[in-house]
Amino acid sequence: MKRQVTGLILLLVLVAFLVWGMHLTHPFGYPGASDMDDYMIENAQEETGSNNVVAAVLFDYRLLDTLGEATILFTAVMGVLLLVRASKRKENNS
Amino acid sequence: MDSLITHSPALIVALPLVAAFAIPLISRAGYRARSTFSLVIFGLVTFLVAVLAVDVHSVGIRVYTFGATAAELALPGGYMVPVRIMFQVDGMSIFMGIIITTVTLAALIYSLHFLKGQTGQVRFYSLMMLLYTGMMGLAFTGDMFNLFVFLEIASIAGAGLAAYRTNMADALEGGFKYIVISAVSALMVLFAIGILYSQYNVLSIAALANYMQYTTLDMIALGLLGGAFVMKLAGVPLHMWAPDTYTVAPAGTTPMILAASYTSMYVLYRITFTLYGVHIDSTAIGWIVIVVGVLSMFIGVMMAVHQTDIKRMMAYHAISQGGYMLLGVGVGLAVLANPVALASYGRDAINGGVFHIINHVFYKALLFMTAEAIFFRIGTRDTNKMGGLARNMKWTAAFYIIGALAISGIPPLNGFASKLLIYETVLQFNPVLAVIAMFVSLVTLASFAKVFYSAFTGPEMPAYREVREVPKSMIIGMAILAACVIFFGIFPGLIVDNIVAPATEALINQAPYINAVMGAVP
Amino acid sequence: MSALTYGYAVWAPIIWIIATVVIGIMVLIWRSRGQKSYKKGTAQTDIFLSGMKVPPEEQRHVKAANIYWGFFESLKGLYNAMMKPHTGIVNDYIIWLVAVSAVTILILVLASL
Amino acid sequence: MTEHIPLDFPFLAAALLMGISFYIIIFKKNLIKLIMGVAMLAAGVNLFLVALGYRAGGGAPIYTGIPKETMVLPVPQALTLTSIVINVAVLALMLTMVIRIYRHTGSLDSEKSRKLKG
Amino acid sequence: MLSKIVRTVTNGFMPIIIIFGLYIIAHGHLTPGGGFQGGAVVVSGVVMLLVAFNSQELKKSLRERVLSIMESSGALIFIGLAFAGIGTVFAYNLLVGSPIFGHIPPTGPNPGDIWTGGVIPLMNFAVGLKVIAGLSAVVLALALFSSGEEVEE
Repeated sequence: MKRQVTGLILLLVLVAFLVWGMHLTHPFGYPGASDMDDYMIENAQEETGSNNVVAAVLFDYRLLDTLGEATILFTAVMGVLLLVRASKRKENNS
Repeated sequence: MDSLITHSPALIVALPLVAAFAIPLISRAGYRARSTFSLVIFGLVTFLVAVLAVDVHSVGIRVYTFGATAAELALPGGYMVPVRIMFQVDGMSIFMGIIITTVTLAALIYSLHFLKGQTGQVRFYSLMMLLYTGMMGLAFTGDMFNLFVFLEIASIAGAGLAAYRTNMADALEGGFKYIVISAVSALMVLFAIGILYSQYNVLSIAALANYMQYTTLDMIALGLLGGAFVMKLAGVPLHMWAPDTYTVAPAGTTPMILAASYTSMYVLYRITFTLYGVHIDSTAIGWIVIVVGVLSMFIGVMMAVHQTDIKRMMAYHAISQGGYMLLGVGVGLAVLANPVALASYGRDAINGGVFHIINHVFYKALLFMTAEAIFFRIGTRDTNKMGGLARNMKWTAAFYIIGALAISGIPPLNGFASKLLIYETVLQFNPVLAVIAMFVSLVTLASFAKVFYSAFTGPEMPAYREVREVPKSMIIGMAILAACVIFFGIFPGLIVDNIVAPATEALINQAPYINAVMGAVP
Repeated sequence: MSALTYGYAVWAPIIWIIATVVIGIMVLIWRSRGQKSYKKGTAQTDIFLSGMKVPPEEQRHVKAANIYWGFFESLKGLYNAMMKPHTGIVNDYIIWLVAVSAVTILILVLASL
Repeated sequence: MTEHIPLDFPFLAAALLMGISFYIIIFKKNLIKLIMGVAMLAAGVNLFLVALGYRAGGGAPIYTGIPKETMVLPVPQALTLTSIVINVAVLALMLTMVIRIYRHTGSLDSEKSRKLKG
Repeated sequence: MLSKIVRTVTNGFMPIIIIFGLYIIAHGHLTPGGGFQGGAVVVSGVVMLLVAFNSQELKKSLRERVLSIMESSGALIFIGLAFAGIGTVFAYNLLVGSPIFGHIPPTGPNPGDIWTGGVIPLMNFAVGLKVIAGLSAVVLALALFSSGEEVEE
């Protein structure tokens, strides 16, 4: 019980820091620097020929992230099918 | 050949991915086809890693920009910030790459036979390849969000593998604990990445390090990242998932999950040294790392002596040995701002901490494999039920002795070389820490002697009269690691000068990592 | 080549191995010059358990739980204190994660002031 | 600055959502509720990410329709899309494990269904 | 197995859902959406079938092997398209300006042309195939598993 009270106090400390940090971020709706995104908005049509800038980001500028995303989906499917399988050889539950 | 080297960072990550996607199709041709395919692909990847290592050690850091018109073109056409995902391979990255590749090769060979007569082999092999991909991506990537993606790949694959023995309740519990802590820490990492992005609007590590100002938001992000990655590398007091997960993971995958936690340790070093670098108050951070390391050493080893489950004991020893690495690097970090101390012992301390990673992964993987060999034959991990196994499992006993002597720091095996570096340097920094380190090493030897006596020696148990030696592939997998352990012990200078020193240099000096990307800024 | 030089000292495994082998050979020679006073197969080599019946071989093996019994007995207080946090409940792991993150942020912010 | 304070509401909501979900993960012993807490944590992080890229009065960054002056930042949307799919995968695996654990131990309580400790 | 009305309505709606999902996949580079979203739409239709009929009924039409092959081939097409650019750099969008999906749209706002985007539409299709197969396999496997029977290899 004592451990959980301590945990609650430290959780409140963490949340306080998070809220303070959220207050320190740039005001909502007015991002500060936006060089990378401006480059993408400017050149997405010429470089990738796609009207949808988000699709250009997903499948051209940051394709490796999307590949990893698809890989994670594949991994999860593999894991689920591995976990629901029928196990033939029974081992004693040590 | 030249273009092969140029593209090798991408191929090292992409080829196992192709293998993982193709294995469910290949497996319809049978067991032999799948094994051959996996081994062929992995041999190719090993060759590429060797080629890339030679190139990085001779030429220097190598940048690979995905989807650009040229691989080295980090900044698009003279623009001021990088917009594409980059791999940046420097000495530390390739050092982790060598570790991960060796361990995975041994684990792959080791796993060939133990799966006989078990279901789910297809997904097992696919998940092993995916875990390797995740770890190599973590080691090579130079982009924060991409790091998060590869972290999730490694976590999910590791959890799925840890819960492989679905007919045992504790296996599922270990896998579930692993995925819960991985998911929560990965989300904290993602939140920190969002904080960094909101300030600097870039995601490349080099660009972030270039623009870093160490505001309060950066401190919050550093705290979240530090907590998440200390959790992933199982440092006390965030170590409690490690015994549960390492214990239940099936043969061959426990070393890979171990390597995954040390890849997280690499990411922690990368964030501390390269991303924040000169801005942080290195003394405070260094002492935090030292305290975590000493706690891990002491509590890990004291818990380990108490265990009766052989793999659980080894898992607690993994935590305790992780403390040595944190101690060495923490000492180096604490004196990073002080050039005199850094030159006299700080660099050697980081050398010892980094050198201990490769040593520890090799002998601890060897020990886990011997434990799995015992479990494979007698079906229990409880040392109270064992006895006299050395009569029938001579190879396993020999490999166990090698690993136990190495982890206890007995010369001339590799554990001694790195522990010597850590002792000598920590002695100059703070003698008390060195005394604690030596005491921990002593208790380590005691606990391994206990398990050796109770499991391998003694009279022949009537239940285990028909126990046979494990199949050949498992012996080969263990022999590879044992050979590495002995070789690293006899030629430590060779390894430290050629593999470890570039990694230490890459950690201490963040300028090349940044200039490789931001050097061409107009 | 194989020697590991750090700061101000050197660790040369090859020399160490040669020295160990030489010393071992010397010890063996010295040992061979001792005299064997006991005879195999006689009552000298039997186990004497203060007159009690000697149990069969399988029960003579010391189980792992019995080794270092005194060590754990003397450190009982430490072990009770150390076992208490190791509850094995997944929620507590996250408590520790939150606690460590909060304390780290606190230290960093205070150190920067 | 002061006139922006009410506009910061999405960020504060994200932080509070994370706090609530941390509370759930820590204090709810039921494994299903724990998974719900993880999902809520992911929702909070995604809200923070997608709120980062908003420009006042902006629209979706798609040239089929609007000019580029009124576009919000595209990268946070891509990151949010990726992390949503990742969390879907994680939740699927977690739920499967919980079903298996329930099959074995007949309990969803993280304290009762525990076998490994110490 | 719900009542006949529900099953009939489900059967009627299923093609519409599939067509809508395919539309979202196909226009991923012009309108909001893409492979993941369209795939999720189609899988929602599969879940509707799962609710209307029970899992054993659905198992007859949706086979584990077929789904696994579909998913692997989708993933392989995706990474193969990324590999195709390795002549320049891995993941290079080499179809821009080529006869396949190669039109360059006019700069600035435009009604949109389906024949643009280079590899992006093809990758959308690959991801869509993969997501449909993968999520359907997960949903079906979990349904079968929670209904008592363990899924065979």
